[in-house]
Amino acid sequence: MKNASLSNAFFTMLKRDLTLALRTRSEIANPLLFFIIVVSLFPLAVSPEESLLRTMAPGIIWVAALLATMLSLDSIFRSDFEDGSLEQMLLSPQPIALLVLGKIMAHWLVSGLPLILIAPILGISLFLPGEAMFALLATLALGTPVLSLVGSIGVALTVGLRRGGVLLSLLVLPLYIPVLIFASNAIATAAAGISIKGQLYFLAALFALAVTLAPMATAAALRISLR
Amino acid sequence: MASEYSAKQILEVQSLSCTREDRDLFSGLSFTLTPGHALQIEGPNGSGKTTILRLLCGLRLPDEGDILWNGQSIFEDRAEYLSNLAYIGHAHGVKGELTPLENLQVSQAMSAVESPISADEALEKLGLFGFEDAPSRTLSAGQRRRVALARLMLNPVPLWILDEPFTAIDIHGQKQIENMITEHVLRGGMAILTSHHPLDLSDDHLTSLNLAK
Amino acid sequence: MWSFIHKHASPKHFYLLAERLIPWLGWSTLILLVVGLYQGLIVAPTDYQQGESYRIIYVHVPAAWMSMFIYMVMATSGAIGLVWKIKMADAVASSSAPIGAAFTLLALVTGSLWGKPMWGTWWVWDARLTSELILLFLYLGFIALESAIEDRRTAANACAVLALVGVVNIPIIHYSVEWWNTLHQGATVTRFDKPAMATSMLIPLLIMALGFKLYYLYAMLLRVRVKILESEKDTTWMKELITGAKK
Amino acid sequence: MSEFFHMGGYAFYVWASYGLALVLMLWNVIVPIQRKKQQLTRIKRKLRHEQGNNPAA
Repeated sequence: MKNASLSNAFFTMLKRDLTLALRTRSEIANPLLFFIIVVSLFPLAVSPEESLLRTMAPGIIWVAALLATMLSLDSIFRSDFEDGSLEQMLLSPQPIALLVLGKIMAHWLVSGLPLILIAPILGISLFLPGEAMFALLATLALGTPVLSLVGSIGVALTVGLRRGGVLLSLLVLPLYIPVLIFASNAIATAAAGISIKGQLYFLAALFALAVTLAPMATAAALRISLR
Repeated sequence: MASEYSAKQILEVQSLSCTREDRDLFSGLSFTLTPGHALQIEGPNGSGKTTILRLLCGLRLPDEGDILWNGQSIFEDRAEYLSNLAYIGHAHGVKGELTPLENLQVSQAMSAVESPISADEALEKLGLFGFEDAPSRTLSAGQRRRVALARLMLNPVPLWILDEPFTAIDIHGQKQIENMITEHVLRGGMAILTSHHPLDLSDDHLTSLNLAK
Repeated sequence: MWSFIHKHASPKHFYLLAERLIPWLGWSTLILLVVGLYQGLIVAPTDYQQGESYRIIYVHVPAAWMSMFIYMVMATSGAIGLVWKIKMADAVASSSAPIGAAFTLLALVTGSLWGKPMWGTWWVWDARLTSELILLFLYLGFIALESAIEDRRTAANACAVLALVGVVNIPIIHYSVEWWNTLHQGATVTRFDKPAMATSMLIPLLIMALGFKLYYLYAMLLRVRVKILESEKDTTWMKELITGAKK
Repeated sequence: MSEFFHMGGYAFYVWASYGLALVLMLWNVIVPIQRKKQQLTRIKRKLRHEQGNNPAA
C-alpha cells in the first residue's frame, strides 16, 4: 500500500464528504442554529441578570456545543449506510480507520468549526469577560474534535438501527463528561484571570487519545453493524 | 487471449453454512471458482442469495465453514483479498449528490489498482456519454447502476461479485452488461452473480447454483 | 491450547459445568451473606461518630466495588468474544450487565441513604457518588444497545466494542470527577469518608465483599444457563438432556 | 431486640438500604430461574410437538 495512495484515499474521502455536506446546506446550518437557540434559551429560562449569566456562561456554551455536535453526528454514516457506499468503503483495501478519520474530519469542519466561529458572539451575549474569550476558543478548538471522534464510535454502533438517535445520546454523552468538565472549568478559571495551562494540557491529551483510538474503534463498530 | 490474471487466484468455499434468526439459510455449501469461470446463483426471494454474496465479500462471518483466496482465509488478510475483489450490491453506493465522475474518482481512490482507462472512457463504455457532469440524482435508476458498473472498468480486479446487476437496466443496456461479464470471464476473470438473466457462456465457463430448498 | 479452550467454551460443556456449580455457589453465597450480616449488624461495634448509620457501609461499599468489577468483567469477556469469537464469552458479558447495573443502582441509593442522616440532604455531588452515577449511565447504554439490535451475535459484538470504549473512559471519567470535586470542595469538608475501620468493623466488610462476588458468579451463571437454553434449543444434545432428565 | 431494630434512630435508613439490597439481589436470582422454567416448558412442548407428528423419528 504505497503511502501516496493512503494519503490520496484520506483526502479524497475528506473532499467527498465536504462536497456532500456543502451541497446539502441544511446539514451545516441546523447544528449551528440549534447551538444559537439553545444558548439563548438560558437567559430566558434563568434570568437576564448579568452576574448570574457570566458565571453560567462557560457551562451553557459547552453544554449547547455538546448537544449540537450530538445532533449532527448522525450525518456521518447515515446516508452512506442507506445508499450502500458505506459497504463500498468497508470493502476497500485501504485501511478503514483512515477513511473513517477522513469522514470524521469532514464532520468536524462542517459542525465543529462553525461552533467555534460563532461561540465568541454568544459569549458576549452571556457577558463573558474578555480574558475568557481565548479560553473559550482554545477549549472549543481542542474539545470539539474529541466530540466528533468519540461520537463517531457511538454513531457507528447505532447506524444499523432504525431509531438509533436517542440511544446514541445515551451511549455518547457519558463519554463526553471529561471534556465538558475540563473545558467549562478552563473558561471559568480564565474569567477569574488564573492560568489554564493545566486544563488545556488535559484537553490536548484527550484529543491525542481520541484521534489515535477512536477511528479504530469506529472501524470495528462499522464492520460489526454492517454484518 | 492470455489471461491477464495469474492462474493461482482461486476462490475456494468450504462447507459454508449460515443461519438467520435461527432458520438456517444453507449449510455445507462448497465450491471452487477458478479463473475463467462464472457462478450464477439463483433461488426464490429470501433464500439467502444476497447473504451468500455478503459472506463471500467477507462483510459477514459464516456460522461454519471458511472461504479461501489463494489458499488463505479471506478473514485473515483482508486487504489482500479486497484488492482483488469488486462488489456491487443491490444498493450500489452511487451518491446522488455527486456527479458520475466524482463518484468514480472516489471509488478509484479507494481501490489499490492503477486504472488502465480514464473515468470518462469508463463512463462512455457504459453508455453514459454526456452525463458525466450531471448530479447522479438527475439520472435514471438504470443509469445510476451503470455508473456503479463503470467502476469495474475503471478498477480491473479478477473477482467480480454482483448482486442482481441487470435490475432497472433496459434491454440494450442488459446486452452491454452481459458482454462485459462474458468478456471479463473469457479474459480469465471470475464472476459470481445473482440473477435469472441467461448468460451466453458455455458450460465449462459457467456453473449455476440453485438455492431453492 | 486452543482446542482445550474451545472445547470447554462450547455451550454444552459450559451448561453442564454451570449446572454443577450453581447449587454450590448458591449455598455458599447464602452462608457468607448471613455470616456477614450477622457480623456487620450485630457483632460490629457502634461507630462513635456516625452511630448505627455507618452499618449501611456493609452493603454500600461491596456494591460499589462490584459495580466496577463487573464492568471490567464485561469488557474482558466482550473482548474475548469479539477477538476469539467464543459465544460463551458474549453470554457472560450480556448476563453480567443487569447484575452490574443493579449493584450500581444499589450503591447509589445506599450512598444517598447513608448521606441523608449525616448532611441532611438526599444527594451530594460527591466524587465517588458522581462517578457511580456515570457508571450507571454506561451500564444503561450497554443494556439499551443490546436490546436495540436484533441479531444476537451482532448485538454481543457491538456491546463488546462499547464496553471496551467504556472501560478506557472509566479511569478518565473517575480522574476528571475527582479533580472537579476537589475544585468545588469549598471549606466544609463534606468528604464522604468511611469511618476509621477497626478490625472488628473491617471483617464483616470483607465477608460481605466475598459474598457479593460469589453472588455475582451465581446470578450470572443462572442467566448464562437461560441464554444457552434459548440459543441451543434446537441442538440434539439439548434435546437429549431434556428428554433424558425427565425431572 | 427492639433496640436492634431501632438502629440508634437510623432504623429507616439502615433497613431501607438492606431492604433494597435484598430486593435487587433476589430479583436478579428469581428472574433467571423463572425464565429457565418457561424456556424448559417451551422446549418440551416443541419436542412433544415434533414427536407428535413423526413418532417414528
